[in-house]
Amino acid sequence: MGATAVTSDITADMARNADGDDVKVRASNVIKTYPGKDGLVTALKGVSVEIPQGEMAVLLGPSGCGKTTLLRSIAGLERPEGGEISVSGRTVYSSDHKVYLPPERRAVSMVFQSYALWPHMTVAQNIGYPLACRKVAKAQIAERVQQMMDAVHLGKYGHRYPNQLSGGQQQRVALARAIIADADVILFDEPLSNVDARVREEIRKQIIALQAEFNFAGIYVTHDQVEAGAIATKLIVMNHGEIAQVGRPQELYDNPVSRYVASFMGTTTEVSGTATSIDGMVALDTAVGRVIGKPTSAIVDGDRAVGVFRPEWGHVVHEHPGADHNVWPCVVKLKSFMGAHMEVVVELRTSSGAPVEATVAAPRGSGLREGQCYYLHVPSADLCVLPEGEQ
Amino acid sequence: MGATAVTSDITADMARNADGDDVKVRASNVIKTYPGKDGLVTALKGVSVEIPQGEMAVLLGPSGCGKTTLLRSIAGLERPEGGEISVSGRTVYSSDHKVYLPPERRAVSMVFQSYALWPHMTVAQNIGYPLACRKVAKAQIAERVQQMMDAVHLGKYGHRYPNQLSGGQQQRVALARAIIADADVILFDEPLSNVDARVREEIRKQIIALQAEFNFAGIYVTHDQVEAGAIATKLIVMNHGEIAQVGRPQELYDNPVSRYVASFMGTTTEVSGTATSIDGMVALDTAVGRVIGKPTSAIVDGDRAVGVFRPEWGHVVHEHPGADHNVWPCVVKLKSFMGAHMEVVVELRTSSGAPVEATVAAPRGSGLREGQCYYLHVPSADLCVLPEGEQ
Amino acid sequence: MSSATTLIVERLGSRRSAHRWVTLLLIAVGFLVLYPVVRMLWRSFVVDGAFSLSAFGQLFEARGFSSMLADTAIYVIGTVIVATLMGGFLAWAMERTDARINAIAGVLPVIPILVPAIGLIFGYLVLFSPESGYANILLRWLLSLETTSGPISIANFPALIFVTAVSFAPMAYMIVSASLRNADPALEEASRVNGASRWRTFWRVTLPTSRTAILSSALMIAILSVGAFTFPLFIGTPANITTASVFVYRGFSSWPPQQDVAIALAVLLTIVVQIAVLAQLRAARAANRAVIAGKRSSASALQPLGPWRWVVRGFIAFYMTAVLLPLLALITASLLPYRGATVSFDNFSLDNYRSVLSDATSREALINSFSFGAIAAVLAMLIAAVLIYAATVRQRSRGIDLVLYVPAAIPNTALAAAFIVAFAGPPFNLYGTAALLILAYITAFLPQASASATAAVSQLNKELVEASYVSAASPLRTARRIIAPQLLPGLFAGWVIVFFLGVNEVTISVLLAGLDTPVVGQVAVEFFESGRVPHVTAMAVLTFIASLVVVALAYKTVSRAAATSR
Amino acid sequence: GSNDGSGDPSKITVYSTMIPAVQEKLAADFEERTGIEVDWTREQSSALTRRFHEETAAGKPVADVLTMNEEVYAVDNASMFEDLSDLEGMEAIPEEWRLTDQTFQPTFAPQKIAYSKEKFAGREDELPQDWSDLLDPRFKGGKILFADPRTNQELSSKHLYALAESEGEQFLADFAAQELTVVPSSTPGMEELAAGNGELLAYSYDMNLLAYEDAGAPIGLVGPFEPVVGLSFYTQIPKDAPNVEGARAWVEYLVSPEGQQIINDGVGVSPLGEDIPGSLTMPEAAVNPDPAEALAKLPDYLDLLGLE
Ligand SMILES: Nc1ncnc2c1ncn2[C@@H]1O[C@H](COP(=O)(O)OP(=O)(O)OP(=O)(O)O)[C@@H](O)[C@H]1O
Ligand SMILES: Nc1ncnc2c1ncn2[C@@H]1O[C@H](COP(=O)(O)OP(=O)(O)OP(=O)(O)O)[C@@H](O)[C@H]1O
Ligand SMILES: [Mg+2]
Ligand SMILES: [Mg+2]
Repeated sequence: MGATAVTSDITADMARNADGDDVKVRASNVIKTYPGKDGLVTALKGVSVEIPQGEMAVLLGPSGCGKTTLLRSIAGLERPEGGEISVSGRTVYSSDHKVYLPPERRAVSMVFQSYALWPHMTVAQNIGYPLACRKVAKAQIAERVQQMMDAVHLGKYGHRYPNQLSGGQQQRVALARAIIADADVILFDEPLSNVDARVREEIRKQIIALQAEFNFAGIYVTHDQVEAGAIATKLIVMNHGEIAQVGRPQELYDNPVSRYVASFMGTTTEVSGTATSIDGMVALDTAVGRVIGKPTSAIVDGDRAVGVFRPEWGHVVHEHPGADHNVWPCVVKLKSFMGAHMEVVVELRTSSGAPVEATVAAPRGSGLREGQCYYLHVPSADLCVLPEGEQ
Repeated sequence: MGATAVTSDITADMARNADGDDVKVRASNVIKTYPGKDGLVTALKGVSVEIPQGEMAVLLGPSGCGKTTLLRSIAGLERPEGGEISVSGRTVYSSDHKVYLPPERRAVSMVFQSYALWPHMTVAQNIGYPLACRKVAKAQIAERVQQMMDAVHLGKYGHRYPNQLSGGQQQRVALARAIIADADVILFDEPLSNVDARVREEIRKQIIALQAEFNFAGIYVTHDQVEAGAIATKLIVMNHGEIAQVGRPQELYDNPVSRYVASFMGTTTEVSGTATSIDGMVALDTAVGRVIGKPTSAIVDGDRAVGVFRPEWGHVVHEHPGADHNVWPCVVKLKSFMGAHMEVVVELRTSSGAPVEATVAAPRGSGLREGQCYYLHVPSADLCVLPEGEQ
Repeated sequence: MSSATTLIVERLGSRRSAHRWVTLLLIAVGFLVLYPVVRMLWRSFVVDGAFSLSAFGQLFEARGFSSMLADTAIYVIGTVIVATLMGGFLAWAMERTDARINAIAGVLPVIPILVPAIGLIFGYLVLFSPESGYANILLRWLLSLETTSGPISIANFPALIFVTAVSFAPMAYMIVSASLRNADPALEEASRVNGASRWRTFWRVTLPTSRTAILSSALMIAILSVGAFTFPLFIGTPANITTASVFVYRGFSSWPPQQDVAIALAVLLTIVVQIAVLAQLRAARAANRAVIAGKRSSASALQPLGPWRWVVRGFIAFYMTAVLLPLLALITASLLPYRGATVSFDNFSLDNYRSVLSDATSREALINSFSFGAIAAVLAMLIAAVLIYAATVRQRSRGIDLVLYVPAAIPNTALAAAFIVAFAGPPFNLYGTAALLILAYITAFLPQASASATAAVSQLNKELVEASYVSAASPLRTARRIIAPQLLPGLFAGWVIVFFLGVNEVTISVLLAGLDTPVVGQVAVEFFESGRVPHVTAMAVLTFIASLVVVALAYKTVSRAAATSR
Repeated sequence: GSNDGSGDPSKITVYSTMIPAVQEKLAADFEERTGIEVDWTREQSSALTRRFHEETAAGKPVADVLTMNEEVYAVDNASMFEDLSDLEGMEAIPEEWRLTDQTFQPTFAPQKIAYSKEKFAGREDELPQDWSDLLDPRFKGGKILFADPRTNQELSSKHLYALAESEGEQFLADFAAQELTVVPSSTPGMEELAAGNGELLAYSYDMNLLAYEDAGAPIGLVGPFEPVVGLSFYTQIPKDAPNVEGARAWVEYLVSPEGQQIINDGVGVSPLGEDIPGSLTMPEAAVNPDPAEALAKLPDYLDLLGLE
């Protein structure tokens, strides 16, 4: 039987994908500096992003790259030095026009990394606060709060204080509080870094479900690439106050434009060498011989370049696979159990003598044993060739 | 070419596997209570573990199940109320014989979740402290510290203070400090919960390498099942102060004895129904029809039981796979990008009307679209049938 | 090390003996604090071997008892409100808003502590005496007033409360700013992004979350103002204000003495203050529901205040003026032959300093006060640190808290009298010795030392200590190498406070200082009573400057030792 | 002496309320004559008495000689002190200067009223001539500084008693109606006066003036007015004094003409009268009310004065 299209198809897609005309957050060329120990630290070096309604943009990057600063600038908690920010079409900050709206006058909510639940208020009071600030009638607040608590499965916890809740429950209160006021834009600053892996998965799904229901534009900060991939409709990888690459998670995973983005999207193995173009592919002369892969950004012949592949793009096999390139004899150094698969670290012999290590995913039950010899094969269509440069 | 055995094989295996006769930590029937708000909280309800030299036992369990308490009881930082603990064959605690050795007199080291580096000492002083406490000569300390710093790739950081290091570097200092004194037993309390995903992987590998080199017995606490699986030679799942299951990670992943262990080892989908045995397998009558699977613990005919499978045990296919059981038509609700694969949430139609959701891993590029209909197949050899009861 | 010494060190360092030492210390401190009090109570309430409460009857019937109660209530409540508001507001402005002035953030709370109470009071008297006060003369000129006195008088309740509050505000500042620093600024930011204005956020979030800190600083100030003596004596007397501490002082120091009445009042105060302390501990425990779930944002977000910024800065400047201007006036006065002398270069001279420094007794007094103050501060901090650390480790703090905070409720006059009763004669025979003064200082300032030590100990990370044990370090080594360096900066702050309190102490010194052990407070009073007021001002300035030097030197040493404990 | 280390025969300790300038001179002269070193301490009378009393009660006596102004204490505790009758020169001291066998007064300082020379410049005739002048409306409104009677209760009550006897109790109420500025005691009062606050200080003594005259502060004294009371300096030797012999030598020196001259020169009245150069003359109307009676009345006087 073939796949059957159902009617809900289009609606569901609408909800989670970008509607190009309805941009909810637009930041152009935002610059923000902080006074540091020795002179100024530029946290944002002219960052531009656009997030349409219903989209979830994820900011991914290492500690200190400026993720939080961008979020806080959009929320109005920091005042940038340059650029322009608009929320729902209204300019909330502009360095040229000297506009700066304080946070309470922007239609933006935020979930803080530390939850920032008010310890002196009950769960219901915490969640109802944004409505109270907007002068909603008491009875209506009570009703909306109850709905919201039900939506995050906290229906019976209204009278508890935050310190009487588990981490995951606190997290959900913070979510409910951010969502209840029906802001056009909700910002999430590493909301899941404090909760159990188990709870994390559950809340992550809940955020996706809530977005489908309330249709806000979201910006989500994390430095966990798995979480980023799972939640993003648009992934923004940042590096030192600049945007390194923007796109769908799959694009960035499969076709990173730099070693930096590649390594940030998951485990990689790298071999470096000198590049030569052949038919839209690139050949690298490396310590493990000739490596052939696809270029994902401009590579100049004769330059140093790096071949990059992910664990599951490589295959460790008992017999020589017969391909005429990207096949290396290897020894299994270490096998770790990773649940669905095994992660295998293999050592490739090199011409120079210093061995190269590669990390490869192997299916369970493939019978690999530590210390034994196999072949590693990486199809050239999978292997990316990237310019050398910062990792 | 076939796989070639190399000589290092046996040695490597020796190092990482248990040597049954040389038990380094033995805890029997350890009981520990804390005064709580309303009466006593029993953090450990009679826990027994044995960890031989060279093994890495991982304690896995949700927050509050008693992992830290067990570790601290072994280290001597807590004094249990009952049971017996011996380290390297020497009784360090015994309720019957009124023995209690303080931490400094047990041959145990510990890595703390917060690193617990002393901010007023340099990296070298931090690492050298355990030797200084053991009255090792100054010159020898300097030498050993340098070796150790080299081993954790911090060779040039000896004169820095902890606050001048990144999280990952701090973590490695903590590791070096725990290992330098050559303690027989090293305890790790969630050592990686504060570092970036990227760094975490690197340090995890380093811990494995250090264990191979120094051959200590390790106990490692975590609540991340991926980390647990990757590092454990023996996995101990705890539940409310008791041990739920012990074994190799693969065993617990494939053949959990309870729903609790199953769900703790990774994402699961569950269908519950009434059990009937057939030829060593169990058939369940559920809302989605008859489900056949293997029992991993005793199941009584006619009792309620639960069929459990992991995402990668299920297959979402376009055409009916032809099997005569465990095949269900389904609709794809949500697709998330998880790096190497896609995670797909599908909805199964049920006789009762309330839909059942299942989470399945699908290979990248399998062409599944949200909202469309497919078939879900779970081979009965993979599906586990477990008693109902606490999740 | 020889094997014998090794053995001894090991013995000392073992857990059991560490335990024993702490118990011993607690007993010693308990004895030091409670024995004199019990001896004194015995003397007052046991008449001819029979217990009698007649002293209370006498107290309630004493002249002016009810108006004294009223004055005390007004004084304490007024001071608590004004000082807490002042200190709390300064703390909020400096910790949470862009009105913060980085340059003075560190010294703001310390300066008023450096200025001795007696110096501050003289400064204010010099500024605001009705006819010759510099400030009054200036104001009359500025406002072209025709009168020869006024316009500002400080012989009234508002002025008394204000001057006391200026001096006590740092207590509130330190407690509240510490709590603000520990509180997550995201709590306030969350309120802003959820649509609350700056002021709504202040009222609905900042205030309630700092409630515990505000309450405990209010209590601290209440205790201090119940015991405050110098302010009500000098400023309150002309305004016919008698607070409990002055009442007790009169009871003790006037002749014929009304000791029993004074002691009865001291007992009453002790009971009230202890109840307040217990209530506060309770409240602090109940309200201890801070949620610090996860990683704090690194940003130390300072709220922009817009134009209000300058209003708030104006207040900070006003406060600084309220502290520094009297100091300037004091210095000016110390250069003049007598207080009414015209301010002109002809009249300025260092004669007052010369006579103070050429006088052997006052020289000796300066040296004594500094050494006694330093020693008492070291010992008090040591005792407080050890006991409070032990209390946190054993999680059984009530007894220790009580012992350490009892002296807060005993007026210094009563405490000094109790010390004479208990320790002057056999078997101790400490009368007139430096030891007696130092012991009395330690006892009197234990509460302040404990408050600082508690703050320091609460910063100490338990895991850092445990990490030392699992590294095979003995408790002694752990105390020396890990705990002490961690505590040092916090304990130093406490040392500075106790040191100043000791150097500037008057009430106890007057009763306990022996002929061979003169101290600044006692000599100053002697000067004052022999009409040598200019010498008192010179002495106050000298003390202030010398204290600054001592603290700066000590700070250098400590910061070198603690340079790395960031 | 009964105490270890305090029986040094070459040294005595004098507790005294006499002003430091006089003390210093006395000590130096005495030392020169006898070779006995003098340690002296000066405090306000009630504080000094209190200190002495505490030390004695604690069995740790320090003072060899006590000179203070508390009549009641001296009388009530006469048994604590040595009999002074047999001392050389004591027979020359008139009976009325000898409170008991154990206590005598080497000097008497009549109470006067201090005034600011600046404030009265050019109108010296407006200075008060007797107590009733203080009720003049021109001194209304904080111009009179008044030493708090609660500080030195015995002396104050004697003074108030005498005033009430001679002027009538209403005088005190009228006096209070002048809106007095209360100062803790007479010495800080002098300070206020020197600082230009107020015009008159009730009351002060000749000896208080010394420090201000040296500094050039414009303060003068008027009086004494009838009924005259003043500071009596009661002197005695404690029975358990560490160095009774030295103390006896000191007292003999105090009653000697040389001692008397130093004590009284310009500041006090000598019991030996006009013979002593520089001694003030004893006012005719000097009264000495019974201290116990006066103290008993003190609460009433405080009420009249509007003090708590
Ligand atoms: N209030 C501040 N004062 C000074 N420097 C700051 C401040 N806030 C941030 N910075 C600096 O700006 C840079 C960007 O910081 P930011 O907090 O945005 O990083 P981040 O990407 O959110 O990191 P993390 O993952 O650790 O949260 C860093 O170098 C940081 O040190
Ligand atoms: N000092 C203590 N006082 C009272 N109860 C305690 C104390 N320490 C632990 N407990 C309680 O004992 C139980 C076990 O705690 P433990 O810290 O061992 O859990 P854990 O498994 O390490 O959890 P986590 O993953 O959150 O670290 C919990 O219920 C906890 O609340
Ligand atoms: Mg951040
Ligand atoms: Mg734990």
